[in-house]
Amino acid sequence: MTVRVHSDAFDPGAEVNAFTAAADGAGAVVSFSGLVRDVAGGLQAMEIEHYPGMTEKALAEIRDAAVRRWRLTGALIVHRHGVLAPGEVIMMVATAARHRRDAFEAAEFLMDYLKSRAPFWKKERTDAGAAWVAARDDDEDALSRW
Amino acid sequence: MTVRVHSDAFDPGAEVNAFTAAADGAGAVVSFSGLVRDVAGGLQAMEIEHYPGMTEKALAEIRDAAVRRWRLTGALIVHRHGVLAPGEVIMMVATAARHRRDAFEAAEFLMDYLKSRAPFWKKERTDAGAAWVAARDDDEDALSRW
Amino acid sequence: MQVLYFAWVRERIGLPREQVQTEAATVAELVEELRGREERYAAAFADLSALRVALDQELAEFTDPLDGVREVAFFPPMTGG
Amino acid sequence: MQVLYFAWVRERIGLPREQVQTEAATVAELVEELRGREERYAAAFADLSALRVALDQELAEFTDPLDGVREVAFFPPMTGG
Repeated sequence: MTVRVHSDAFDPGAEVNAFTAAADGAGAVVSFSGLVRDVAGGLQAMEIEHYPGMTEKALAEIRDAAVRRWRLTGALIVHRHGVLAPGEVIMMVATAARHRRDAFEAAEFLMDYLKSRAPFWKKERTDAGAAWVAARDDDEDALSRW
Repeated sequence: MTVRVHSDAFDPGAEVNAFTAAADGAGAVVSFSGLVRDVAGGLQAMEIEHYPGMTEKALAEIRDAAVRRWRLTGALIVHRHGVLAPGEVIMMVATAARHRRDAFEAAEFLMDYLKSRAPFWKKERTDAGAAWVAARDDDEDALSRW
Repeated sequence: MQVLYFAWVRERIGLPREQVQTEAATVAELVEELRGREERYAAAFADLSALRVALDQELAEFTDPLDGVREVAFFPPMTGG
Repeated sequence: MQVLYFAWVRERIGLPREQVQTEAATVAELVEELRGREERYAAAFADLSALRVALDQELAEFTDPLDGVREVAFFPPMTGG
Protein backbone atom coordinates (compact mmCIF):
# COMPACT_ATOMS: atom_id res chain seq x y z
CA MET A 1 0.00 0.00 0.00
CA THR A 2 2.75 2.37 -1.16
CA VAL A 3 2.68 6.10 -1.94
CA ARG A 4 5.71 7.75 -3.57
CA VAL A 5 6.31 11.31 -4.74
CA HIS A 6 9.57 12.18 -6.48
CA SER A 7 11.08 13.99 -9.45
CA ASP A 8 12.86 10.94 -10.87
CA ALA A 9 11.40 9.13 -13.85
CA PHE A 10 10.05 5.63 -13.18
CA ASP A 11 9.25 2.59 -15.32
CA PRO A 12 5.48 1.91 -15.17
CA GLY A 13 5.84 -1.60 -16.60
CA ALA A 14 8.41 -2.57 -13.98
CA GLU A 15 6.17 -1.02 -11.30
CA VAL A 16 3.16 -3.05 -12.49
CA ASN A 17 5.17 -6.27 -12.49
CA ALA A 18 6.61 -5.70 -9.01
CA PHE A 19 3.19 -4.66 -7.72
CA THR A 20 1.56 -7.76 -9.22
CA ALA A 21 4.19 -10.07 -7.74
CA ALA A 22 3.60 -8.55 -4.27
CA ALA A 23 -0.23 -8.48 -4.41
CA ASP A 24 -0.74 -11.77 -2.63
CA GLY A 25 -3.86 -13.70 -3.63
CA ALA A 26 -4.99 -11.14 -6.19
CA GLY A 27 -6.93 -12.30 -9.24
CA ALA A 28 -7.16 -8.84 -10.79
CA VAL A 29 -4.65 -6.01 -11.16
CA VAL A 30 -5.62 -2.64 -12.65
CA SER A 31 -3.12 0.08 -13.46
CA PHE A 32 -3.52 3.63 -14.69
CA SER A 33 -0.77 5.86 -16.10
CA GLY A 34 -1.10 9.55 -16.86
CA LEU A 35 1.12 10.96 -19.61
CA VAL A 36 2.21 14.45 -20.60
CA ARG A 37 -0.02 15.13 -23.58
CA ASP A 38 0.64 17.84 -26.15
CA VAL A 39 -2.96 19.02 -26.52
CA ALA A 40 -2.53 22.12 -28.69
CA GLY A 41 0.84 21.28 -30.31
CA GLY A 42 4.12 23.02 -29.54
CA LEU A 43 4.40 21.83 -25.94
CA GLN A 44 8.02 21.95 -24.83
CA ALA A 45 7.71 20.88 -21.22
CA MET A 46 5.27 20.32 -18.40
CA GLU A 47 6.29 21.63 -14.97
CA ILE A 48 4.65 19.99 -11.99
CA GLU A 49 4.69 21.90 -8.72
CA HIS A 50 3.56 20.31 -5.48
CA TYR A 51 3.25 21.02 -1.76
CA PRO A 52 5.87 18.84 -0.02
CA GLY A 53 4.46 17.37 3.14
CA MET A 54 0.80 17.91 2.31
CA THR A 55 1.16 15.93 -0.93
CA GLU A 56 2.28 12.75 0.80
CA LYS A 57 -0.39 13.20 3.49
CA ALA A 58 -3.19 13.78 0.96
CA LEU A 59 -2.17 10.76 -1.16
CA ALA A 60 -1.98 8.52 1.92
CA GLU A 61 -5.48 9.64 2.97
CA ILE A 62 -6.85 8.91 -0.51
CA ARG A 63 -5.21 5.48 -0.50
CA ASP A 64 -6.59 4.74 3.00
CA ALA A 65 -10.10 5.73 1.89
CA ALA A 66 -9.86 3.27 -1.02
CA VAL A 67 -8.55 0.49 1.24
CA ARG A 68 -11.46 1.01 3.65
CA ARG A 69 -14.03 0.96 0.88
CA TRP A 70 -12.91 -1.93 -1.35
CA ARG A 71 -11.38 -5.33 -0.64
CA LEU A 72 -7.89 -4.74 -1.98
CA THR A 73 -4.78 -6.86 -1.69
CA GLY A 74 -2.63 -3.96 -2.88
CA ALA A 75 -2.69 -0.25 -3.79
CA LEU A 76 0.06 1.92 -5.26
CA ILE A 77 0.35 5.62 -6.07
CA VAL A 78 3.47 7.10 -7.72
CA HIS A 79 3.53 10.77 -8.79
CA ARG A 80 6.37 12.82 -10.24
CA HIS A 81 7.06 16.52 -9.82
CA GLY A 82 9.49 18.79 -11.63
CA VAL A 83 10.01 19.27 -15.36
CA LEU A 84 8.69 16.59 -17.74
CA ALA A 85 8.83 16.25 -21.53
CA PRO A 86 5.82 15.45 -23.78
CA GLY A 87 5.06 11.72 -23.71
CA GLU A 88 6.64 11.16 -20.29
CA VAL A 89 4.70 9.33 -17.60
CA ILE A 90 3.54 11.79 -14.91
CA MET A 91 2.02 9.35 -12.47
CA MET A 92 0.44 5.96 -12.01
CA VAL A 93 -1.88 4.13 -9.67
CA ALA A 94 -2.32 0.37 -9.39
CA THR A 95 -4.86 -1.70 -7.46
CA ALA A 96 -5.08 -5.44 -6.82
CA ALA A 97 -8.13 -7.39 -5.64
CA ARG A 98 -9.68 -10.82 -5.83
CA HIS A 99 -12.37 -9.57 -8.18
CA ARG A 100 -12.03 -7.19 -11.08
CA ARG A 101 -14.86 -4.83 -10.13
CA ASP A 102 -13.12 -3.92 -6.85
CA ALA A 103 -9.82 -3.30 -8.62
CA PHE A 104 -11.41 -1.14 -11.35
CA GLU A 105 -13.56 0.93 -8.99
CA ALA A 106 -10.75 1.52 -6.51
CA ALA A 107 -8.40 2.65 -9.32
CA GLU A 108 -10.98 5.12 -10.64
CA PHE A 109 -11.62 6.37 -7.12
CA LEU A 110 -7.89 6.92 -6.53
CA MET A 111 -7.64 8.87 -9.78
CA ASP A 112 -10.74 10.99 -9.16
CA TYR A 113 -9.56 12.02 -5.70
CA LEU A 114 -5.95 12.46 -6.73
CA LYS A 115 -7.02 14.88 -9.50
CA SER A 116 -8.99 17.19 -7.20
CA ARG A 117 -7.57 16.64 -3.72
CA ALA A 118 -3.81 16.16 -4.02
CA PRO A 119 -1.79 19.41 -4.14
CA PHE A 120 -0.19 19.29 -7.59
CA TRP A 121 -0.28 22.05 -10.20
CA LYS A 122 0.71 21.77 -13.84
CA LYS A 123 2.26 24.49 -15.96
CA GLU A 124 2.72 24.07 -19.71
CA ARG A 125 5.68 25.65 -21.48
CA THR A 126 5.15 26.24 -25.20
CA ASP A 127 6.75 28.39 -27.90
CA ALA A 128 4.14 31.03 -27.02
CA GLY A 129 5.05 31.12 -23.32
CA ALA A 130 3.99 29.39 -20.13
CA ALA A 131 0.50 28.88 -18.71
CA TRP A 132 -0.96 27.13 -15.69
CA VAL A 133 -3.34 24.30 -16.57
CA ALA A 134 -6.86 25.15 -15.38
CA ALA A 135 -8.75 22.65 -13.24
CA ARG A 136 -11.59 20.95 -15.11
CA ASP A 137 -15.10 21.24 -13.71
CA ASP A 138 -15.73 17.63 -14.63
CA ASP A 139 -12.80 16.56 -12.43
CA GLU A 140 -14.53 18.12 -9.43
CA ASP A 141 -17.88 16.66 -10.56
CA ALA A 142 -16.30 13.18 -10.76
CA LEU A 143 -16.11 13.06 -6.96
CA SER A 144 -19.92 13.00 -6.68
CA ARG A 145 -19.84 9.41 -8.00
CA TRP A 146 -18.31 8.12 -4.77
CA MET B 1 -5.54 -2.32 -31.78
CA THR B 2 -4.00 -5.76 -31.29
CA VAL B 3 -5.56 -9.09 -30.26
CA ARG B 4 -3.31 -12.06 -29.45
CA VAL B 5 -4.13 -15.58 -28.25
CA HIS B 6 -1.28 -17.98 -27.46
CA SER B 7 -0.01 -20.49 -24.92
CA ASP B 8 3.30 -18.71 -24.30
CA ALA B 9 3.76 -16.69 -21.15
CA PHE B 10 4.06 -12.91 -21.67
CA ASP B 11 5.40 -10.00 -19.62
CA PRO B 12 2.52 -7.65 -18.72
CA GLY B 13 4.86 -4.81 -17.71
CA ALA B 14 6.71 -4.96 -21.02
CA GLU B 15 3.35 -5.10 -22.82
CA VAL B 16 2.10 -2.01 -20.97
CA ASN B 17 5.27 -0.09 -21.78
CA ALA B 18 5.22 -1.02 -25.48
CA PHE B 19 1.50 -0.25 -25.65
CA THR B 20 2.00 3.14 -23.98
CA ALA B 21 4.86 4.05 -26.32
CA ALA B 22 2.67 3.23 -29.34
CA ALA B 23 -0.53 4.94 -28.11
CA ASP B 24 0.03 8.21 -29.91
CA GLY B 25 -1.40 11.28 -28.19
CA ALA B 26 -2.81 9.38 -25.23
CA GLY B 27 -3.00 11.08 -21.85
CA ALA B 28 -4.36 8.01 -20.06
CA VAL B 29 -3.46 4.33 -20.22
CA VAL B 30 -5.40 1.68 -18.28
CA SER B 31 -4.34 -1.93 -18.02
CA PHE B 32 -5.97 -4.97 -16.46
CA SER B 33 -4.29 -8.33 -15.76
CA GLY B 34 -6.06 -11.49 -14.68
CA LEU B 35 -4.06 -13.94 -12.58
CA VAL B 36 -4.47 -17.61 -11.69
CA ARG B 37 -5.82 -17.39 -8.14
CA ASP B 38 -5.79 -20.28 -5.70
CA VAL B 39 -9.25 -19.68 -4.21
CA ALA B 40 -9.67 -22.76 -2.04
CA GLY B 41 -6.01 -23.72 -1.52
CA GLY B 42 -4.29 -26.72 -3.08
CA LEU B 43 -4.53 -25.54 -6.67
CA GLN B 44 -1.88 -27.23 -8.78
CA ALA B 45 -2.67 -25.89 -12.22
CA MET B 46 -5.25 -24.05 -14.27
CA GLU B 47 -5.98 -25.42 -17.72
CA ILE B 48 -7.45 -23.01 -20.22
CA GLU B 49 -9.23 -24.47 -23.22
CA HIS B 50 -10.39 -22.30 -26.11
CA TYR B 51 -12.02 -22.51 -29.53
CA PRO B 52 -9.32 -21.68 -32.07
CA GLY B 53 -10.71 -19.47 -34.82
CA MET B 54 -13.80 -18.36 -32.92
CA THR B 55 -11.66 -16.98 -30.08
CA GLU B 56 -9.74 -14.56 -32.27
CA LYS B 57 -12.95 -13.54 -34.05
CA ALA B 58 -14.84 -12.94 -30.78
CA LEU B 59 -12.01 -10.91 -29.27
CA ALA B 60 -11.68 -8.79 -32.42
CA GLU B 61 -15.44 -8.09 -32.34
CA ILE B 62 -15.26 -7.05 -28.68
CA ARG B 63 -12.30 -4.78 -29.41
CA ASP B 64 -14.11 -3.25 -32.42
CA ALA B 65 -17.18 -2.57 -30.28
CA ALA B 66 -15.02 -0.72 -27.73
CA VAL B 67 -13.27 1.28 -30.47
CA ARG B 68 -16.64 2.35 -31.91
CA ARG B 69 -17.99 3.39 -28.52
CA TRP B 70 -15.08 5.25 -26.92
CA ARG B 71 -12.43 7.62 -28.28
CA LEU B 72 -9.40 5.37 -27.98
CA THR B 73 -5.89 5.82 -29.29
CA GLY B 74 -5.07 2.17 -28.55
CA ALA B 75 -6.58 -1.13 -27.41
CA LEU B 76 -4.86 -4.43 -26.64
CA ILE B 77 -6.11 -7.90 -25.67
CA VAL B 78 -3.70 -10.77 -24.89
CA HIS B 79 -5.06 -14.12 -23.62
CA ARG B 80 -3.20 -17.33 -22.89
CA HIS B 81 -4.45 -20.90 -23.24
CA GLY B 82 -2.94 -24.17 -22.04
CA VAL B 83 -1.66 -25.10 -18.59
CA LEU B 84 -0.85 -22.29 -16.12
CA ALA B 85 0.52 -22.33 -12.58
CA PRO B 86 -0.99 -20.40 -9.62
CA GLY B 87 0.06 -16.73 -9.74
CA GLU B 88 0.68 -16.73 -13.50
CA VAL B 89 -0.87 -14.02 -15.65
CA ILE B 90 -3.75 -15.46 -17.70
CA MET B 91 -4.59 -12.43 -19.79
CA MET B 92 -4.50 -8.68 -20.00
CA VAL B 93 -6.26 -5.81 -21.69
CA ALA B 94 -4.99 -2.26 -22.12
CA THR B 95 -6.70 0.87 -23.39
CA ALA B 96 -5.34 4.33 -24.20
CA ALA B 97 -7.32 7.53 -24.59
CA ARG B 98 -6.97 11.28 -24.22
CA HIS B 99 -9.13 11.25 -21.10
CA ARG B 100 -9.13 8.79 -18.26
CA ARG B 101 -12.87 8.09 -18.20
CA ASP B 102 -12.77 6.70 -21.76
CA ALA B 103 -9.78 4.50 -20.96
CA PHE B 104 -11.33 3.13 -17.75
CA GLU B 105 -14.77 2.48 -19.23
CA ALA B 106 -13.39 0.83 -22.35
CA ALA B 107 -11.13 -1.46 -20.27
CA GLU B 108 -14.06 -2.54 -18.08
CA PHE B 109 -16.20 -3.09 -21.17
CA LEU B 110 -13.49 -5.26 -22.78
CA MET B 111 -13.25 -7.34 -19.59
CA ASP B 112 -17.01 -7.72 -19.14
CA TYR B 113 -17.50 -8.93 -22.71
CA LEU B 114 -14.37 -11.07 -22.74
CA LYS B 115 -15.60 -12.90 -19.61
CA SER B 116 -18.97 -13.87 -21.07
CA ARG B 117 -18.54 -13.78 -24.84
CA ALA B 118 -15.07 -15.12 -25.67
CA PRO B 119 -14.84 -18.93 -25.92
CA PHE B 120 -12.45 -19.80 -23.08
CA TRP B 121 -13.06 -22.39 -20.37
CA LYS B 122 -11.06 -22.88 -17.20
CA LYS B 123 -10.39 -26.16 -15.43
CA GLU B 124 -8.76 -26.27 -12.01
CA ARG B 125 -6.49 -29.17 -11.05
CA THR B 126 -6.17 -29.70 -7.29
CA ASP B 127 -5.04 -32.56 -5.02
CA ALA B 128 -8.71 -33.60 -4.92
CA GLY B 129 -9.05 -33.84 -8.71
CA ALA B 130 -10.04 -31.60 -11.57
CA ALA B 131 -13.13 -29.43 -11.97
CA TRP B 132 -14.41 -26.97 -14.57
CA VAL B 133 -14.84 -23.44 -13.24
CA ALA B 134 -18.52 -22.47 -13.30
CA ALA B 135 -19.57 -19.23 -14.98
CA ARG B 136 -20.62 -16.56 -12.50
CA ASP B 137 -24.10 -15.08 -12.81
CA ASP B 138 -22.69 -11.65 -12.02
CA ASP B 139 -20.38 -11.92 -15.02
CA GLU B 140 -23.40 -12.29 -17.28
CA ASP B 141 -25.21 -9.53 -15.35
CA ALA B 142 -22.24 -7.20 -15.85
CA LEU B 143 -23.11 -6.92 -19.55
CA SER B 144 -26.34 -5.08 -18.72
CA ARG B 145 -24.25 -2.03 -17.76
CA TRP B 146 -23.28 -1.36 -21.37
CA MET C 1 -21.42 -30.62 -40.98
CA GLN C 2 -18.65 -30.43 -38.42
CA VAL C 3 -19.87 -30.57 -34.83
CA LEU C 4 -17.43 -29.42 -32.13
CA TYR C 5 -17.55 -29.95 -28.37
CA PHE C 6 -15.64 -28.02 -25.71
CA ALA C 7 -14.89 -28.29 -21.98
CA TRP C 8 -17.15 -30.74 -20.12
CA VAL C 9 -19.35 -31.26 -23.18
CA ARG C 10 -16.26 -32.62 -24.96
CA GLU C 11 -15.39 -34.77 -21.94
CA ARG C 12 -18.89 -36.25 -21.58
CA ILE C 13 -19.18 -37.07 -25.26
CA GLY C 14 -15.56 -38.21 -25.45
CA LEU C 15 -14.78 -36.40 -28.69
CA PRO C 16 -13.54 -32.91 -29.59
CA ARG C 17 -15.29 -32.93 -32.99
CA GLU C 18 -17.07 -35.16 -35.46
CA GLN C 19 -18.64 -35.06 -38.92
CA VAL C 20 -22.43 -35.36 -38.65
CA GLN C 21 -24.88 -36.08 -41.50
CA THR C 22 -28.22 -34.54 -40.59
CA GLU C 23 -31.46 -33.21 -42.04
CA ALA C 24 -32.12 -31.18 -38.87
CA ALA C 25 -33.56 -27.76 -39.71
CA THR C 26 -32.61 -26.09 -36.42
CA VAL C 27 -30.04 -26.44 -33.66
CA ALA C 28 -32.78 -27.83 -31.37
CA GLU C 29 -33.57 -30.57 -33.91
CA LEU C 30 -29.87 -31.45 -34.18
CA VAL C 31 -29.69 -31.70 -30.37
CA GLU C 32 -32.70 -34.08 -30.40
CA GLU C 33 -30.96 -36.31 -32.96
CA LEU C 34 -27.73 -36.36 -30.95
CA ARG C 35 -29.55 -37.09 -27.68
CA GLY C 36 -31.12 -40.14 -29.33
CA ARG C 37 -27.76 -41.63 -30.32
CA GLU C 38 -26.22 -42.83 -27.07
CA GLU C 39 -26.32 -42.25 -23.33
CA ARG C 40 -23.17 -40.05 -23.36
CA TYR C 41 -24.90 -37.64 -25.79
CA ALA C 42 -28.08 -37.67 -23.68
CA ALA C 43 -25.95 -36.85 -20.62
CA ALA C 44 -24.12 -34.02 -22.39
CA PHE C 45 -27.33 -32.44 -23.69
CA ALA C 46 -29.48 -33.11 -20.58
CA ASP C 47 -29.83 -29.44 -19.63
CA LEU C 48 -29.77 -26.97 -22.50
CA SER C 49 -29.84 -24.02 -20.09
CA ALA C 50 -26.28 -25.05 -19.12
CA LEU C 51 -25.15 -25.02 -22.75
CA ARG C 52 -24.27 -22.46 -25.40
CA VAL C 53 -24.10 -22.95 -29.15
CA ALA C 54 -22.10 -21.25 -31.89
CA LEU C 55 -22.86 -21.49 -35.63
CA ASP C 56 -19.86 -20.93 -37.89
CA GLN C 57 -18.04 -19.44 -34.90
CA GLU C 58 -20.75 -16.93 -33.93
CA LEU C 59 -22.84 -17.30 -30.76
CA ALA C 60 -26.36 -18.39 -31.70
CA GLU C 61 -29.68 -19.60 -30.27
CA PHE C 62 -31.01 -23.16 -30.10
CA THR C 63 -33.96 -22.03 -32.20
CA ASP C 64 -31.69 -20.81 -35.05
CA PRO C 65 -31.85 -22.57 -38.46
CA LEU C 66 -28.94 -24.65 -39.76
CA ASP C 67 -29.24 -23.71 -43.47
CA GLY C 68 -25.79 -23.29 -44.93
CA VAL C 69 -24.06 -23.80 -41.59
CA ARG C 70 -20.76 -25.72 -41.83
CA GLU C 71 -19.63 -25.74 -38.20
CA VAL C 72 -21.74 -26.14 -35.03
CA ALA C 73 -20.11 -25.96 -31.60
CA PHE C 74 -21.59 -26.86 -28.21
CA PHE C 75 -20.01 -25.73 -24.93
CA PRO C 76 -20.78 -24.51 -21.42
CA PRO C 77 -20.95 -20.77 -20.56
CA MET C 78 -17.54 -19.18 -21.08
CA THR C 79 -15.16 -18.52 -18.22
CA GLY C 80 -12.29 -16.57 -19.76
CA GLY C 81 -10.55 -13.52 -18.40
CA MET D 1 2.42 31.75 11.30
CA GLN D 2 3.94 30.46 8.06
CA VAL D 3 1.95 31.41 4.96
CA LEU D 4 2.69 29.44 1.77
CA TYR D 5 1.74 30.24 -1.82
CA PHE D 6 1.70 27.84 -4.76
CA ALA D 7 1.38 27.99 -8.55
CA TRP D 8 0.07 31.34 -9.90
CA VAL D 9 -0.64 32.61 -6.36
CA ARG D 10 3.08 32.24 -5.66
CA GLU D 11 3.95 33.94 -8.96
CA ARG D 12 1.60 36.91 -8.39
CA ILE D 13 2.78 37.50 -4.85
CA GLY D 14 6.39 36.82 -5.81
CA LEU D 15 7.16 34.62 -2.79
CA PRO D 16 6.84 30.91 -2.03
CA ARG D 17 6.35 31.49 1.71
CA GLU D 18 6.59 34.13 4.43
CA GLN D 19 6.23 34.52 8.20
CA VAL D 20 3.10 36.56 9.00
CA GLN D 21 2.22 38.13 12.35
CA THR D 22 -1.54 38.38 12.57
CA GLU D 23 -4.46 38.62 14.98
CA ALA D 24 -6.87 37.37 12.30
CA ALA D 25 -9.42 34.95 13.75
CA THR D 26 -10.34 33.25 10.46
CA VAL D 27 -8.81 32.56 7.06
CA ALA D 28 -11.12 35.22 5.56
CA GLU D 29 -9.79 37.83 8.01
CA LEU D 30 -6.21 36.87 7.13
CA VAL D 31 -7.03 37.27 3.44
CA GLU D 32 -8.43 40.76 4.15
CA GLU D 33 -5.22 41.76 5.92
CA LEU D 34 -3.05 40.44 3.08
CA ARG D 35 -5.18 42.18 0.44
CA GLY D 36 -4.60 45.48 2.25
CA ARG D 37 -0.81 45.19 2.10
CA GLU D 38 0.08 45.74 -1.53
CA GLU D 39 -1.36 45.50 -5.02
CA ARG D 40 0.29 42.13 -5.73
CA TYR D 41 -1.59 40.63 -2.75
CA ALA D 42 -4.84 42.27 -3.84
CA ALA D 43 -4.31 40.75 -7.31
CA ALA D 44 -3.59 37.28 -5.95
CA PHE D 45 -6.65 37.32 -3.68
CA ALA D 46 -9.02 39.13 -6.06
CA ASP D 47 -11.30 36.12 -6.62
CA LEU D 48 -11.57 33.71 -3.71
CA SER D 49 -13.68 31.29 -5.77
CA ALA D 50 -10.50 30.62 -7.79
CA LEU D 51 -8.52 29.81 -4.65
CA ARG D 52 -8.21 26.97 -2.19
CA VAL D 53 -6.76 27.04 1.31
CA ALA D 54 -5.07 24.42 3.50
CA LEU D 55 -4.54 24.72 7.25
CA ASP D 56 -1.64 22.68 8.59
CA GLN D 57 -1.65 20.71 5.32
CA GLU D 58 -5.37 19.81 5.35
CA LEU D 59 -7.86 21.35 2.90
CA ALA D 60 -10.05 23.89 4.72
CA GLU D 61 -12.65 26.60 4.21
CA PHE D 62 -12.16 30.39 4.18
CA THR D 63 -14.57 30.61 7.13
CA ASP D 64 -12.42 28.28 9.27
CA PRO D 65 -10.75 29.65 12.46
CA LEU D 66 -6.98 30.06 12.70
CA ASP D 67 -6.61 29.12 16.43
CA GLY D 68 -3.48 27.03 16.86
CA VAL D 69 -2.75 26.90 13.12
CA ARG D 70 0.96 27.06 12.26
CA GLU D 71 0.89 26.80 8.48
CA VAL D 72 -1.62 28.34 6.03
CA ALA D 73 -1.32 27.65 2.30
CA PHE D 74 -3.12 29.38 -0.59
CA PHE D 75 -3.25 27.89 -4.07
CA PRO D 76 -5.48 27.41 -7.13
CA PRO D 77 -7.58 24.26 -7.62
CA MET D 78 -5.32 21.24 -7.99
CA THR D 79 -4.46 19.74 -11.37
CA GLY D 80 -2.51 16.57 -10.58
CA GLY D 81 -2.86 13.16 -12.17
